[in-house]
Amino acid sequence: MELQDTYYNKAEYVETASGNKVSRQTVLCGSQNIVLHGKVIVQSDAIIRGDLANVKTGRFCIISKGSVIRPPFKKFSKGVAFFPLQMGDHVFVGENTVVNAAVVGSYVYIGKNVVIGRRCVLKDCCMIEDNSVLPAETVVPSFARYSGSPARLITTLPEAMPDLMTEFTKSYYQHFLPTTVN
Amino acid sequence: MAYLTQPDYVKYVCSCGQLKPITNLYFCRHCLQIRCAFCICHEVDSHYCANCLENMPSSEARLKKNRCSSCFDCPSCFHTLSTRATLAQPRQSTEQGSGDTKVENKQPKKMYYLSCFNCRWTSRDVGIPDQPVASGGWPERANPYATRVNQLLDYYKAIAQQEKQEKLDRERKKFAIRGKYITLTDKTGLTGAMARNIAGLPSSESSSSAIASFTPSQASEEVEELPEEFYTKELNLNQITSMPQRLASPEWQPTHVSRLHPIAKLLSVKRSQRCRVCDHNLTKPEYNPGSIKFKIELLAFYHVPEVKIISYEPIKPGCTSALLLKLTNPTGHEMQIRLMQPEDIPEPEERVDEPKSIEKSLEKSLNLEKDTSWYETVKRKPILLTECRITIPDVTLTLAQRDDAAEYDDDATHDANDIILWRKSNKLALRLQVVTSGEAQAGAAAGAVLALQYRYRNAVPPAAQPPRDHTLHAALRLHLGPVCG
Amino acid sequence: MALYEGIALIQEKQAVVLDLGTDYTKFGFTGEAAPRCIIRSEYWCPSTRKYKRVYDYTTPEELYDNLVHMLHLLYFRHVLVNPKERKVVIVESLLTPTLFRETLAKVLFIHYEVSGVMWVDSGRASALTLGAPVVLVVSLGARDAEITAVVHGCPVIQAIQSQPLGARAIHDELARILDEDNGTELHLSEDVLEDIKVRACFVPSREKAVEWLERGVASEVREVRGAGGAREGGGARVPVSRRARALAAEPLFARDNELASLPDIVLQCILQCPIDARRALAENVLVVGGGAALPGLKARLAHELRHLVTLPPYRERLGQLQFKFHSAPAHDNSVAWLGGALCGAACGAGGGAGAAGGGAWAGEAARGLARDAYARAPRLRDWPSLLHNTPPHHPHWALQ
Amino acid sequence: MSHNIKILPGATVCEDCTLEGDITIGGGTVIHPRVTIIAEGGPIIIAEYCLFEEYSTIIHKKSDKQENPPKPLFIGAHNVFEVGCKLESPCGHIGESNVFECRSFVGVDVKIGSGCVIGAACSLNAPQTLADNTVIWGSEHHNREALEKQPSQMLQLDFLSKVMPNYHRLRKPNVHKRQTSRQSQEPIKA
Repeated sequence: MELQDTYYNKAEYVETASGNKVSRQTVLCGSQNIVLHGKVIVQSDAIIRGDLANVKTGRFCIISKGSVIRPPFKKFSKGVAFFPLQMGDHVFVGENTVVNAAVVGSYVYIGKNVVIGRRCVLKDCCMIEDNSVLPAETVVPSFARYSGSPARLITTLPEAMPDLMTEFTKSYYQHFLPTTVN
Repeated sequence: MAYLTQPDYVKYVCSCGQLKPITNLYFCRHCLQIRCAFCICHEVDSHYCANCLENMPSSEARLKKNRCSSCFDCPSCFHTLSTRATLAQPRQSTEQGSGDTKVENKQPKKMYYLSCFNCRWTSRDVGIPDQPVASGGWPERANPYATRVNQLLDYYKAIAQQEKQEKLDRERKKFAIRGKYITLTDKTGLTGAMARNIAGLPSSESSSSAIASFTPSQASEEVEELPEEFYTKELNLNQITSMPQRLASPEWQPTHVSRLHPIAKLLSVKRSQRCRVCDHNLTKPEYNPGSIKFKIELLAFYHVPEVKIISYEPIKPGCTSALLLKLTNPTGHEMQIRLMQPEDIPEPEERVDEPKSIEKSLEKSLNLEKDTSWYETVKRKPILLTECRITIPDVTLTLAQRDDAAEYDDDATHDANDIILWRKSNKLALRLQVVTSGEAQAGAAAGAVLALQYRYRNAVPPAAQPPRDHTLHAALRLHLGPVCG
Repeated sequence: MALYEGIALIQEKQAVVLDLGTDYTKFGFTGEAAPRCIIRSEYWCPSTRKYKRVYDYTTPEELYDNLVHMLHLLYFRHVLVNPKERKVVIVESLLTPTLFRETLAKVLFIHYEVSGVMWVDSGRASALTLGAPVVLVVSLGARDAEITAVVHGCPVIQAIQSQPLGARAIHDELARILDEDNGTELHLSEDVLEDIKVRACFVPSREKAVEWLERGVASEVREVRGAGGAREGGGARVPVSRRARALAAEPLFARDNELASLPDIVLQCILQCPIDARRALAENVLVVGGGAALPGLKARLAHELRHLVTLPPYRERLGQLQFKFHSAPAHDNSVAWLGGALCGAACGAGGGAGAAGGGAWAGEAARGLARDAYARAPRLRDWPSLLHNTPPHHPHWALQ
Repeated sequence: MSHNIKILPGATVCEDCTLEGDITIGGGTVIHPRVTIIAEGGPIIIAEYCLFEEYSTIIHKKSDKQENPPKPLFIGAHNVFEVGCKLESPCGHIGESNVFECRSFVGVDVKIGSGCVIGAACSLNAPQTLADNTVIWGSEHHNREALEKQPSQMLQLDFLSKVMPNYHRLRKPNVHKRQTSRQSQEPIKA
């Protein structure tokens, strides 16, 4: 099925010069450390913790409602350090999902109510299904589809995944429209 | 993406008869046919570890039983184990009275152990000593039955050898010794030879040492009785392994958690896929495990016009509903498309093949797998009978080529046409009518079928020839939700 | 000849051994001591978004598809080799339905293009792991208990016994007891029941069982609250009573007029064997199959057998028998697999199991089949068929 | 509802969180933004060095058989409440050094010892008692006993208490050392 239009309240969203659409109802801590690379949508009640470490996303990412993007920490013998969190292009993060990953590649689909544990590495072209839990330090290889708690590989993804994700995130952006009335 | 998160609303008919969404289909440029994972040949391309993303040559992978040498899985919950470092104070040895220990010894040493972040199992739980190096060095266990199995192997190999020798001799002498259980023992000559050996029949003189030194298993009157603790002791379920935990290491199958050992991680493979009919590759991945690129990638998604449902009116028995479809031309060439009913697809005419060279036909006759029996076995008759019928407009639609540079910013052009709703670069939306028969049961799944006839330009080798245009067909089935009452 | 053989040996790809059980599939290489993987006989079906069991089928086509998917999983996710041009050893029960055998052969030869298939029956395979001449194989599978007498490498076909006394029988009884104890229908899944069985259940000795069946299980046996996965919604655990722990396996030993309990069918198998083999069979019992791993089961079977031979109708004919037990060099669930692996390795060295059409190992061709032979005549040898059981010099052949 | 929030010196409490009722927050504890702590059924007392991450929710629920005066909910030292976890007043007492992983849920009738780990997205509703060092994980609520207690998060808390004031508006500690001793809370013994 073709994606339907999603409408948002124009007053609620800020649109930047590079086309990012960010809700005012988000918590962007340490916004100087957050780089959204253009045409990124951050929906209401999302939290991005730039205060802990740098957070970078690529183009055409979608951060859905209530999700938390949080750089992971690691303990060393001398103290703790928070690692920067990098996200590639065309990444979808579903509602109420917690992302503690170190790296999220490009063309990644993360469903809703997912927990991505600390320092996980999600390679390009992978998919985490709704309600899954990835324990800390999991590496998800390309073209893998993970599901469950703890999440396991259930099947592989079609080879056309990059195009599917590109089309999906682009058309999501395209169909993410301000309400004309009110 | 909708293909992955939603049910498959549009399924194409593969040349083998299976119904699959377009993302799961391949397109063989050489046969000009749609193929699917079911009717193509899969091959192991390269081995790699999905955790450390290191390639392993196939020969090494075989040697290491397809297991990574540096990554381990948790034996308790099967999550990947992480290596953790601790600082260990060098043990104060008891005889250290003289006090002339070297200075380095007092320095705390870095020691490593394996730990699971999911269930908090650590290699210390089962008493595996910490290692001085970060990777490797973990104790390996041998299969407790390995020696006996090797004895058996040697024994049977020797028997097989002997049997063969005997057979040869017998053929030479034109004289056969026939035993008592003639027909059945002959079925596995192996056991026949064994029987002869046991019966003390004159076997060949060349009985090797493996046969002579072999001792068959001895049965005993004693059977291991149930330990008393089952009757009286408190059962701590956390101490007994579950079935998945046991089966994760088939060689040991521990029953007690204290016997759980880290499991070396199983490698993964990259697969290449091949058309069975013409033996050409359909996909071939790049060698690098981290790469998502393909050297060859003949997907239907890139060659066959894509049909998506935009929306439809609820299907009611005996009524006509509107159906909006989106057509996309994924190729780099302009494409003409006609819609038709699947039954109107012309039978594929016997392709007048190019005159085959003698070598080729010889190859064919030698290759038994290339005969037609294969397709007869695999071929399925797709169910294309539906209660709904799409009214097919008699128009030829022209779709522009795919243009990656064109962003979505150009506005859709609205054609005045009553069939075409809008056009956007290589896409167009169609408005069609679906007529549902009066016999459709309310609540049943409604489906409609459609066929596409499209002009496909094959711009691929043989390079000497100019690109050729072909008229191809694709049948597909649309799922239109349940029939409304 | 010798030179060619050497080359053949090097070129020979290690064959794979497949034991496709109802619940668990064992898969690995010939010549190895244990299977590479023991996984559930099921695969992920993307369209229904569920795991689908290989043995759940209604049409031959569905079975074909199931087998294609299962083998794909085994080859490309677990053993990681190309199926093409590689030989396969199939370990199967002698009672496998023809449809299943033929579909599996079709999938292997036609879909996966394997170069040869050799069939080994599980009874004989299990016996091979001992190297003993006469073995009575008691195999406790997921569904059925099968008793096969193997006498000098040959299963005594008329004596084969089979009863639905496998793991399922224990699971059903366990579910019944748990429902009764809790006063409600718990609808525990097969996985949960298996988990409770594996972690909490045991088989008591004969005297204790007799006593407990009458007067209830002694209070020394502890109750447990739930096994790992056995939880109701929200994390509460199912209590497992001492009765459920101790008596879940009783249906295997419950005697009735049909004489269909596990010890009964063992004795009947012996009875139906040639008289000169009976003593040897009783003295060479091998208990295999996943069900045999239940603590105390083998001991209990021994008690029951020794008790039963003193009763009619066995006393007169079998009364003198001594029962002795073997233990195979493998875990209970992979004994038959190991036999297949040994057989495959030995025959591979002997010139190729699939080398049909004459040659040094012609005898083996009776059970092994090469791909070209299959392409000519896609028919498998089967013991109920006279075509395959008639000796080559039988006058019947002259009539044709 | 009375709003009586006591924040002890050394605690880092973000402005952007919901604190309702009688709540005492021990020294060294860090509360991230968007945390909800509601003490409607009685006071909530949080010991030292606890960590509350975003969207974690602690509710001391009103119950029918409420004692009078209402029993407080003690949360021992070194507990970690990860993003999106929810705790509904489990029987008045929580031990030390537990980890409530992301999006976990602990219902009213669950007693929790010390050193436990409630795995991500696990949901415990039914009445039960978790022994010390229990680890629960996965959709099937597998559990095992860990060898040792979970390591403390002191280093992380140190880091956060240094960094957070640079980026967040914080609530000021409003209780001085002397007053703490007067209250004499038993679980606070680090």
